[in-house]
Amino acid sequence: MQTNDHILQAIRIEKTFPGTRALDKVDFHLRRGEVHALLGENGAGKSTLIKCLTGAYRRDGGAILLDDAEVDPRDTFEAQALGIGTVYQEVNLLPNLTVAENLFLGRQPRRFGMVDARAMNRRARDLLADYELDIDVTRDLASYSVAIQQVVAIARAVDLSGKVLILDEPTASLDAHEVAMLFRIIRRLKARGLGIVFVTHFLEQVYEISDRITVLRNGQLVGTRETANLDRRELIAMMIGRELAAEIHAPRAEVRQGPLRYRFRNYGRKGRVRPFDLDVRAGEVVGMAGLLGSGRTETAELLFGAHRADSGGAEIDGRAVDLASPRAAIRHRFGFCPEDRKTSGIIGDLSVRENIVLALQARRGWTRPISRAEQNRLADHYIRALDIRTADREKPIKLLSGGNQQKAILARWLATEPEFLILDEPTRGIDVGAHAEIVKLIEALREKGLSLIVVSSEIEELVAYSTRVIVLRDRAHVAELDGSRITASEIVEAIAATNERRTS
Amino acid sequence: ADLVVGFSQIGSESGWRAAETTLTKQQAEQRGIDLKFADAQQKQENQIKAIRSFIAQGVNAILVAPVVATGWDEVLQEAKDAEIPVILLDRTVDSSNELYLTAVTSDLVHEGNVAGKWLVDTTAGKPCNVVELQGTTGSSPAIDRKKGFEQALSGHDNLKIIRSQTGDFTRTKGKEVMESFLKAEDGGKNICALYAHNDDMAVGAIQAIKEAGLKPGKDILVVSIDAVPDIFQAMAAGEANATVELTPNMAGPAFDALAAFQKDGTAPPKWIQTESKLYTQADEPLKVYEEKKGLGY
Amino acid sequence: MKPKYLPLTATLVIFLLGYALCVAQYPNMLSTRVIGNLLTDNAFLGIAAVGMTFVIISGGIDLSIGSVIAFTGVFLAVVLEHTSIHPLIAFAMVLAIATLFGAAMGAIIHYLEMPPFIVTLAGMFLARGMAFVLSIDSIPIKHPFYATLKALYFKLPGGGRITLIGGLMLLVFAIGILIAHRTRFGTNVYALGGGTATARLMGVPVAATTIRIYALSGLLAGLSGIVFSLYTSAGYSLAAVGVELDAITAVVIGGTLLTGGSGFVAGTLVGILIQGLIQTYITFDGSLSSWWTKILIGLLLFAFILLQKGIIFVSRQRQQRA
Amino acid sequence: MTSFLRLYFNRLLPQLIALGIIVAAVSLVFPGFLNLQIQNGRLYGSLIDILNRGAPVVLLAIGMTVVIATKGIDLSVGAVMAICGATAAAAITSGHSLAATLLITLGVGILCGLWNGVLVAVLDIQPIIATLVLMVAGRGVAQLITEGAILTFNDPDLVFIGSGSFAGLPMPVVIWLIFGILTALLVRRTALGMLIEAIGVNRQASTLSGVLTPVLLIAAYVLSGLCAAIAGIIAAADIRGADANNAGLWLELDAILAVVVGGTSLLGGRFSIAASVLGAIIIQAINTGILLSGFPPEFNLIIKAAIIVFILVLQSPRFRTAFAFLVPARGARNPSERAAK
Ligand SMILES: Nc1ncnc2c1ncn2[C@@H]1O[C@H](COP(=O)(O)OP(=O)(O)OP(=O)(O)O)[C@@H](O)[C@H]1O
Ligand SMILES: Nc1ncnc2c1ncn2[C@@H]1O[C@H](COP(=O)(O)OP(=O)(O)OP(=O)(O)O)[C@@H](O)[C@H]1O
Ligand SMILES: [Mg+2]
Ligand SMILES: [Mg+2]
Repeated sequence: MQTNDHILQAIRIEKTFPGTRALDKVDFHLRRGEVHALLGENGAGKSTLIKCLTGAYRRDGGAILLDDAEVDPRDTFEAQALGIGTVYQEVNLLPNLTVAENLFLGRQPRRFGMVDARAMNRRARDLLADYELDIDVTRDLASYSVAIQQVVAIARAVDLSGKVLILDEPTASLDAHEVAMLFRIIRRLKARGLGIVFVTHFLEQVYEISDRITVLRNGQLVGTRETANLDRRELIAMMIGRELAAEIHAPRAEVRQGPLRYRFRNYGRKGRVRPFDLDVRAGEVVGMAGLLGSGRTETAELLFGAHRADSGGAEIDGRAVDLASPRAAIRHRFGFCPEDRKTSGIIGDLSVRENIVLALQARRGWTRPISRAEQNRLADHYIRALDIRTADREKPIKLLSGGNQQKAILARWLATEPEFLILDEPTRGIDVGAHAEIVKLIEALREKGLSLIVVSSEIEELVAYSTRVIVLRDRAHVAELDGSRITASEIVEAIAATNERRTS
Repeated sequence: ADLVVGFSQIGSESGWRAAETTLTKQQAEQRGIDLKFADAQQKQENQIKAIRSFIAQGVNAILVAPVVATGWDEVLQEAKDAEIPVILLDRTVDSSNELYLTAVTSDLVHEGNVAGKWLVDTTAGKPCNVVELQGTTGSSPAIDRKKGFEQALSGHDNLKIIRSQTGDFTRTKGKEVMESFLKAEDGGKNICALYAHNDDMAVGAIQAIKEAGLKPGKDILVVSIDAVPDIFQAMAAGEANATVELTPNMAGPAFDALAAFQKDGTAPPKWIQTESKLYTQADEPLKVYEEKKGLGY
Repeated sequence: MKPKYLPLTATLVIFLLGYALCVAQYPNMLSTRVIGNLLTDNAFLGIAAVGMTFVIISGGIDLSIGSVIAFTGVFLAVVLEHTSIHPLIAFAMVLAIATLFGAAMGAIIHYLEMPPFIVTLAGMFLARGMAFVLSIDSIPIKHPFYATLKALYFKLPGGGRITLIGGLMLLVFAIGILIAHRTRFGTNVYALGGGTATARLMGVPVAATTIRIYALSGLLAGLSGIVFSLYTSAGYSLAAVGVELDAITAVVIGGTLLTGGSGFVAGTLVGILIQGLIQTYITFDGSLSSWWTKILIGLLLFAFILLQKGIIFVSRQRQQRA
Repeated sequence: MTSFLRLYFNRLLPQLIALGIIVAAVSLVFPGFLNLQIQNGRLYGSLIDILNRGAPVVLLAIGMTVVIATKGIDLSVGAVMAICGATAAAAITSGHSLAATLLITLGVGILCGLWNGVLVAVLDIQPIIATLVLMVAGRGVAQLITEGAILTFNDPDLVFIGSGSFAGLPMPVVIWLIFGILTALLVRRTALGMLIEAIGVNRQASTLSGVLTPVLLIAAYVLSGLCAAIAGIIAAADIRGADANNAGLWLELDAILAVVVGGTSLLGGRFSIAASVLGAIIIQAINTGILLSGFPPEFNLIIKAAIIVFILVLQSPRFRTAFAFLVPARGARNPSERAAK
């Protein structure tokens, strides 16, 4: 193998966090003009490796070679200057700056020493035009959806990457259309000879776009293979260290549904969700499908009382209830895993244990503390049951990898033994193994008689566990599929059909 | 119709100052003067602002109790340009005396001097270690009262200031600092007299002395300045020995001078000095207390 | 209108409303004298508040400015009193010291990862302590150059004046606005306020920016100290106590969030004017005792904040409806 | 249990070391510093003075800790102290019994806290500004009660609170010890502590988890008001008078400093009441040390600033990792990584 077709090489990278050996002498070689998938379970060390490459973390050992010359970026600024553009895992842009400022931060066009805002905005618009995004670039980034933010982050990184582009789970909050667009851009960059590192948990995407695959497990390099020579089963085995029983579930047997328990009539809130009717039975999983920004999250928040409904009413078991606040909803045994786990999910500085017991404790009230022994028991139970990868239960949750944080929040609600569980994108950023486990878990909860509402952008997944699927568009419920009509193509068609109606 | 007079007061940092405000208002009312009162909350910039807005309002005269001596030239000049007479109360400024009508003040150095003289006379040559409670570091009463006291003591080698700390003019700090003086000087056995820059600190210190098991007024002589009512109670109880009066009635003479000036242009002397009267236990402290009690201290 | 301009507009509306009310009661308040005074009297506060605005937008706070103002004044007075150094050189010296002082605090905040509140609190003690050590007396500055500077003003019809320092404040605000919105540094300040960790990942030079922000605040506090010494022709170690709180209040009334990341330098100017207006109103009224003055200032502050909240709330609602 | 104690000890270790250094330094300058004797049936000495004089700041720091844990700050405590001192003096001089006086005063403190809490939790005003309103207006209210004068009283029972002694300790010390222990038990033996920390770290996520955020926020400010009330009573009783102008002046800064010296982050979250109490004692030790040292008062501020910077540098996460061998770094984290996450 010639060395000079390697654009970026990482040699025996080491990184240790207190209690965790995040990277153990990992080698990673990126060729010119290839898309290289970096895979592994949650907490395998992918993000850590990337951060070591770009100087966001100081590595404890090892060397980095860019174009065969040793480099040592001390911070991301230097990495950018070297031509390494990166999209980090969480949407890492500044919500308080405008879209244009985010795109050109640190390299704004200047005239007479002053930032030339007009030129900057024009260039920002041009840049985003490549991504079929026609938005007002002078507005704050925060006013756009996560998806748009993600596209902006990608556009910025691409624009910055002269040699190497690193994408850490860029597609987690994108829908199919946007993913296709991203892939078009990646292919174009690849043709220009850039090296592209691509982290994702969607294996379909790996096979669609990548040339080679490197797999990490528990901070160690498992191996690097040509994508063409690695079949899916083998890849999963490399990632999780064992064979996965059945990755996608066979269509389940006809489920027996319980009694109708939750009735929402004409439920809605001005400016957020158009009033809708919704009935949920015990032992039912209602999937919610729709394009980005179609109002799924807002529906979920409304049902949980995070926003108060201003029309219609809710009934549980035939009795009218007022879901005015999350507390009220929790009293009726609701649970809610929010979509944005960083801002509305985790309590970063608190330990995994405290994060798990929080909701249960809040429901019991402050005067009836859960004893430490009981907390430990609960935490250990769920850490085991959901396979949360953490050094110990006292680790601050913010130090866990993204997927493990998600599982801990799920554990928080399971600990309250809910009867009505609302999950907003529960599998976002979760590895294949855990993905399968969560799908299994949803099934198991349904069989236990829970009612679930699951918002997901992964249609395959919705098909796998939903007993009914609701399709949203423009903040309104527009279609409902059940029984045999729950298939990927039917759902896609329902979304598309409504789309056509929009254009006509 | 009425005479409108603006009064820029420093603030309300002590009981003495409250009494001065009360008396000024009383005096104005007696004379039918419409008094515009502005509290500067201890800030010179606020006083300057207040004087400027008095000028903008077109008052007939301005009273100022300046928080510091420096920095008044410009605003006083503006008042002069607007032909509004300015009278200084309680403290002077270092501007040219052309710029104001008169100053009604006591002499801070003199006050310290009176207190020092009393101590010199009382100790009559016996060796005596003095501890000093200073006012707020940097404030002009603290600087001048220290200076005057030291002047009085100079040449009397029997008197030595062994410790000097700031008590910020407050009772709490006076008590706290005295406690540490007592600890530092052999439980207080080493201290013969206390000089406090104001009565409030003295009152606090007296409590500290008592709590340390000593008798203030006997084991440790107490002399302070201001003559607020509470110190007379202490004197009546034999716990304080002497205080130097700083009268809160500065406005009376000021208004008189103003009236004379406006009637026929009689220019008052540039400095109307108030008396710095010494009170001791011999001056019927209880009677003085009753007199002063109602003045808003 | 863009939602981010709402707080700024709300503040401006409130100021104009308040001013109109004052004028209705005291017609004299419309005079150019009052307007000139509003600028001159608040010049030092305004200049310091510009620095504070940058600090707060970046998510920090600077409690040291009042002490730095006092230190600057005492330093100038001592130098001009005891040496024959020309004031302009003394100005340069003291600005350099104040800037270095700020930079040092910024460096401690960044490199030792200590909260700005505490670092600058220590800075506040230290700067005032230094002033005490230089001199506890208030020292007049009699240098003729001061007189020259003070004689520079622009006369308005009606007896009001735009003085040198009032003009300087406006200039500093203008430059501040340019820096905030038209330089890379300015954007970096906002970026820090949006989240230090994210800003670092996006390649913002966090260390340099933090240090520069506090250096800028120090520099402006120094400049404010010079203005204050011009204003009072003296140096005094007890001067400008609590100015930091006034500055913070002005910044916040001006619509800047203390959590950082959003705000406007121009808003701070309106905040300063609102505070000045409250004070002027109270002096014009002139019937309040010391205590009622304090209570009223507090209540008016509260009323302004409530009004601002109200205006923002109502227009948000309306925007959502639309 | 022993491991629990060890953890606790480790948490307080930096503060204990800092205190030790200061005490050692002061006793070098002033040898009598460590002397303790019994006088009039109570302990007497500089060390006791520190505990006694530190009482107001300790009390304020207790309330401030909880407020800061919710990611707030309470600038009004000094003014509330003044209000409550004035209330107590006014009540006792107008003939109310001690019990009634205390009840009224504590009630006023709670009311002040309620006001702050409502501003922060319900009207959603930023804590610094919300409490600034009461900081400015509160001192005016206090002066309104006393009319600017020092309202003196001689009620022996009330005076006892300030300068009496119980079990050989000055009353203020007894009060803050009991109150501190009660508060610590209240937050740690119930779930309050954890819920408050959760709010401080992530208010939105806590609300979504069903935590009663507004009520707890208000409760934090109420506690702070209550602490200020007790501190105000002690300060007034100590000098037998309510000094509305100066009582508690700038003490809010000392209280915040105490909390930070105690190692609680101003960004909210994890807190320790014991550590804040230690922080307050450290600050008082500095103050008393300066008084005993006999330096001219011009140097007070510089000395204080220097010592504070020194302590904070000792505590700063960077320094701690650099000198991890000095301080047993149980649970210590890598700071740069923490910041980068
Ligand atoms: N700042 C940190 N301090 C301590 N431990 C950390 C820190 N960051 C990451 N870790 C730990 O290092 C390991 C690797 O984490 P990393 O984020 O690299 O995983 P990942 O492969 O990106 O996972 P995911 O797919 O969930 O994003 C995890 O065990 C995590 O808990
Ligand atoms: N393309 C877009 N342009 C402008 N605003 C958008 C767009 N997409 C979403 N939004 C806004 O972002 C918010 C997202 O809505 P919501 O979270 O309910 O949608 P969702 O279906 O859950 O989508 P997501 O998968 O992004 O969570 C809405 O307020 C919407 O107005
Ligand atoms: Mg990751
Ligand atoms: Mg969503």
